[in-house]
Amino acid sequence: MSDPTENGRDNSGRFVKRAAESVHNLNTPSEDGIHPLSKILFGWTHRKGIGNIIFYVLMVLALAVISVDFFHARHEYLNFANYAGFYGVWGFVCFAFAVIMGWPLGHLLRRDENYYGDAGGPPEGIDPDAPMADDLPAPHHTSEGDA
Amino acid sequence: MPSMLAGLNPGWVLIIAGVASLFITMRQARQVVTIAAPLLALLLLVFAPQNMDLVTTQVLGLKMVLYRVDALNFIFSLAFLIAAVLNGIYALHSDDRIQDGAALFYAGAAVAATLAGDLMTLFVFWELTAISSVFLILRAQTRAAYFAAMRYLGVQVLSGVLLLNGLAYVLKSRGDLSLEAFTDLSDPGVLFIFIAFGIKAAFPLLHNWLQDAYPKATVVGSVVLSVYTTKLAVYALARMFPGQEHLVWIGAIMTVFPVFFAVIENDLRRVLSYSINNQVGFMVCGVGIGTPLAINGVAAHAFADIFFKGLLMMSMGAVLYRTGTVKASQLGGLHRSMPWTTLFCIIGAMAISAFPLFSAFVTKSMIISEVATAGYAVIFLMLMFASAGVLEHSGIKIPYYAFFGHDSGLRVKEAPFNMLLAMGIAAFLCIFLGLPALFPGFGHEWLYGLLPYREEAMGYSHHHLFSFDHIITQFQLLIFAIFAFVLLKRFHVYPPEKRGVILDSDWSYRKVGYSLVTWAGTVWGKAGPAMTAAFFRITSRAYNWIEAAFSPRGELARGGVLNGAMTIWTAALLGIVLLLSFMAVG
Amino acid sequence: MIDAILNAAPAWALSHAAPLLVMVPLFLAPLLALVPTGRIAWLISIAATGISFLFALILLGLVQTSPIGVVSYEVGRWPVPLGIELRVDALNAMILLIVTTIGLLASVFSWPTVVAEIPKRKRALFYSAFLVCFAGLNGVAITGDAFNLFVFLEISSISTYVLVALGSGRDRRALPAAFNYLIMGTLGASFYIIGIGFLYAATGTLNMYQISTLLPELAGHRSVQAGFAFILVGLGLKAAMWPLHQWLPNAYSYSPTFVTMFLSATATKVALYALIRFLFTVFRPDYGFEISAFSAILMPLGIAAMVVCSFQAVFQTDVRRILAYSSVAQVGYMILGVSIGTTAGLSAGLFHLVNHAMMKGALFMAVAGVVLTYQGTTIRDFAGLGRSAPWTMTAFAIAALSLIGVPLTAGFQSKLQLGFALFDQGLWWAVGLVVFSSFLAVIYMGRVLEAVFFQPPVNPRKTRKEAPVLLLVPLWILALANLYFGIAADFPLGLARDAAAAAFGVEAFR
Amino acid sequence: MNTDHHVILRVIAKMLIPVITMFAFYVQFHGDFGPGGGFQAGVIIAVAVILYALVFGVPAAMRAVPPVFTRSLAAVGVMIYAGVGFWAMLQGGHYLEYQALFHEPPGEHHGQHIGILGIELGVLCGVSGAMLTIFYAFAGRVAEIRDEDW
Repeated sequence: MSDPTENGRDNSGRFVKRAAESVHNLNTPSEDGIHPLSKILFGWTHRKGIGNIIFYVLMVLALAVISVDFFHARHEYLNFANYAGFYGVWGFVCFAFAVIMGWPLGHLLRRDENYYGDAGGPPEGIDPDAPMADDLPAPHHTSEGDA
Repeated sequence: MPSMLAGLNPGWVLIIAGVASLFITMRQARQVVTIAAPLLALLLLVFAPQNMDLVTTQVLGLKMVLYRVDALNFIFSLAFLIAAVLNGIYALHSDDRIQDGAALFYAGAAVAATLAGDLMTLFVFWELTAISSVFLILRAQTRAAYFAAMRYLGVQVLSGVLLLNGLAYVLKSRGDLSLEAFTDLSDPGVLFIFIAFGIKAAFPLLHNWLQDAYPKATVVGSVVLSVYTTKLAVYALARMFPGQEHLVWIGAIMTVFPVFFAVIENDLRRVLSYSINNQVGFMVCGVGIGTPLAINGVAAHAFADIFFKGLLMMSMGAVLYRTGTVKASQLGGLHRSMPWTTLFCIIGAMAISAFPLFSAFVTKSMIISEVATAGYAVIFLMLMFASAGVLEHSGIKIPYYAFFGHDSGLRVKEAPFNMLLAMGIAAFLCIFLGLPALFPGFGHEWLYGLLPYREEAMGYSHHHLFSFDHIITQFQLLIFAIFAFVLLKRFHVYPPEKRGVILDSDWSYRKVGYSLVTWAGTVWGKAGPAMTAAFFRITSRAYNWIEAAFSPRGELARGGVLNGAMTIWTAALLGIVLLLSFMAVG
Repeated sequence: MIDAILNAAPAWALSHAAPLLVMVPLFLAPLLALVPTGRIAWLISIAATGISFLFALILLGLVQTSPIGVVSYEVGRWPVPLGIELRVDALNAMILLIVTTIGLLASVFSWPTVVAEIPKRKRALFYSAFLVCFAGLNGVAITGDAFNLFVFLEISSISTYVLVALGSGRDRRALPAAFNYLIMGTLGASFYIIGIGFLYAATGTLNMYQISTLLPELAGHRSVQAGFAFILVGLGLKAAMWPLHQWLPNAYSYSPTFVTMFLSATATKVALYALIRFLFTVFRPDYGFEISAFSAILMPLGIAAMVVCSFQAVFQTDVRRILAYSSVAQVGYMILGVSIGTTAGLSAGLFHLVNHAMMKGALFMAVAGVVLTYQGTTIRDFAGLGRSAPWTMTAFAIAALSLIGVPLTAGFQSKLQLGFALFDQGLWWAVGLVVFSSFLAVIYMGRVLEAVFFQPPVNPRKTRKEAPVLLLVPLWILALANLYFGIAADFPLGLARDAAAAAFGVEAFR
Repeated sequence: MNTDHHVILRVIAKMLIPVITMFAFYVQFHGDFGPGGGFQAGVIIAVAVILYALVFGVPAAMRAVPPVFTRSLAAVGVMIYAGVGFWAMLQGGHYLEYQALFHEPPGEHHGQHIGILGIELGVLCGVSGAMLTIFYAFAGRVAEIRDEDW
């Protein structure tokens, strides 16, 4: 990249050029393959101890939204929904149940990837050189159409 | 608008464009067609007069209404057409005539089926969606996709055959094939139609073609597929079976069971396929309630779903396109290299999870509210469970495992610009549809204004939608569910993603059925040759006999017994006729 | 469209449509014997057939708008028992429309095939014979006089023998075929004229309508019955009713391709029309001898034709012979429909007649295109043509599917109607045989289509070469008509229903 | 050609042919109001030419009455016949309605007279032309098989 300041001295084009450059820089991944925009948008997720922060922030938020129920009565058609904390508790229980059921279900239902025998070689009449869905070696890296 | 254009069915425009683009070899021209045709169709639809039979024809004494717009099918076809535009943009990077043509044709057939004014027309385009969509799966050109496409085609054609069967019954008992809703499921014809619709809507145990086929389609293909077939079925159910109580239960079960499968599924496009199942469950449930507000909810939720599900599919497609895989176990940390995709995916995830200010919040709540109003306590709890489940698999699992979580070390390019553009527009719609009406007709009110029962929708919007209760309860549900995720992760109770396939109801025909066939084949292999030999002996003898009689060397060609003597035949025939005439009169 | 033509036509055209339809081509035919070159003759024959086509449309419109459904024209203004009456009702209006439409399409596409198959100095005469034949066929269909019908039948037949014999330039076997046809055709015509003699002896008139009004009192008369027998056999022979069809396969296989196309779509149809006219209008289907002829003669023969000739078609190796045997089988369908003896049956038979003209016309036209570009009519010659001549072969395939009776084609519609008519009379076994015969049609057309689309060309140097545009346009008109009338069958079905109603009952006829 | 044996034939034929032709025209015009007419007259004229061909040989006859002429004659005959019909039509009558030829009131028969004569003329031309064409076609045919192979 040539020195922008050299050409950018012209007072009319200067600002536009700077803006264009910054947009360009924002969309050009650095050497390590990390997109500059990602640093701005999601850089905070790499901070040390972010897990704890999220955990505690969520806990506080949860307590906050549920505490509302104790000061504010609802009038819903289904009576049980009016109990304080119903939505929160039900949401928590359901989520946890669905996830924890993943353990036994996983043992029960998970099979080898080639269980049905269709991940192997191609059948007759199909191009044997065509790539498998599973091991497409990022085939389009060199293709056109990259913005 | 000129009357000639008014009769032009938007679906047919897409079908013609689809056929045309099969033959357009120039890539730029085809790109223009794939974008311009849906836009033209959109214009035609928007300006089409409503509630009148625009194109009719008569086939074998059966009146077919080929094109009729009303409030219910308008919103569905509008969503289909907007989605067609987005799909066109999303597909711009690929130069594939068959894929472009099949996608347009498929979209067109779905729109034409939606705009059909009678069941026969619906059936015709119903079949066309099945036949055209299979190419989107086949174009992946893998062995797994080939078999999945064949299974998919089989199931879809089965649905068509059942539908046709039902139509024959209905035509006999009711005398017409109008779109008047059915009430009595005990009529065998109606039951056939119900099951036919059920297959396409992926009712429980009839659902597995969806998770089987969609993840194996091409990058663009699964985006296109996720839009049409199931929503067309939802439209058909809303049209023909509103208030059918069985649907409430079927829908509720549909929302619940995919949640468990989605948790353990490793293939993220397959997770989204389960998510389609789950969202369609909400709609089916709403159809079962059948009240105006519920039907509003169905239409609105289908509209919103097309875009947030499409958006999620697009983001996974982009990941597949860049990395070559969508296995959760192999992905992670992609936000470093694909921030835009990550951002759009998160927007889609928030929309599908029904965060306030996102689209599902303003659509799904109508259905759930009507369920509660109708007093279905268990159904209500199931839908709430499903809402938490949606958050789990689509809201958290998809973005977390693809873009965050454990860093897979993959450093790829950001998705192509056209993909980002399509995702951006879809993301815009996901947010726009969920916004409060800052001024009339803005945000969700725009969508509500298109619904079949506008006044009920507006009433709901004013009194309930953005009420404090509604928002706070939704936040309670969501925040506690997210908290549960964080908690489970923290204590390592969350099941890790593992490679492997998850058995589902397709196991019954892919494994048991296949084994049966193999077994039968072995038996046949032993008993067969003997029978075949006998059969061939008999047939060859028969063939020799027929050949001796009919072939150019045979008896008949030589003139039969009386060699070459057609004159004898003539005389004989004359004699017979004379004899008969004389005898008949006596 | 017919209304528009009626409005646009001048008064003289309306009042003289019936004689002009026949006389214009008959006047131009000798003129063609005088013109110097074949190309001019070709253009004149297009003009002549086109004019006849317009008059056929006018006549159809006049019949449809006429309160009694009949257009009558007394030649020379001689009153009926003395003079010849041209008499058009819904039945012959339909036949006239078919003959003139096919005639027009045939003469449009004929030029390239004539150039390839007919020696230069004979081309004008060839067209002359064609116009005579065309005029004769129209004359048969238009006249109301039984003897005049014989005259026109002979006019068309004799010119047909000539046309068939002219195929000798390509295949010498055309000469014996034409001679055989001549003997058989003359036999049929003689039988017919003998039958007319018997009727004349009994009734004292030659006008068909007058005969029909006089017959009820004479139904037990021996000479009426003898006349019936002779007419049935004579016209049956002309219509290629099994087993009197044996002139047809050779005549169709060896005549010039254009003649085959024209004859297959019109000649047997017109003879069948004459047969229907006698069976339903002159004689009445409630006479005892006719009922027994229907059930004991026509129905078994129709079914035998359907099955036997389909089997024979299965084993042929020459595409034109396959189609020729298939034609006899299709005549079997029509005879079967006629033999049911109800309006539904007759209209089904007539409907199949219309559709068969469309599909056989298209099939033989496509074959003509293949003969023109690739010289050869065996199935082996057709191998791989799907690639080298996709347009021709796609139209061929459409017409073939229609012949088989695939849904959404015209052939399906008429077989459906035939099935309904048979069911109404409880003849389910005949429906089964119709289906069986269609299955045989799948086999014999399937053999050709398989060769066309799935086999590699025998001669790999066969490059992409279509039939000329002049042939493709009429071919595709017929092929698309097969598709269009397969979906919207209202027009031909309405024609056939009106025609059946007109054939039945003296009231409708008068 | 050795013609010595046929002198009488040739002389007689030369005398007869004009008479035959004359008789043909008598039959033709007599046909208007008695037995006879165009068909018979046409046959008789053809007979005159055929006699000539039999006596003097087909090539000579073909020089005198060329095949092109006979063919055209046949065609013209048909056209004359049909033309009379069209003439009646042009005059506002039905096809072949003689009464309309000269717009006559009923009772007058000029049109009938001329009409039938015109028709008969057409028949004469047609029949004689066709007879001669057929005769030439058969007589002018060269055997494809040599005589000794019969």
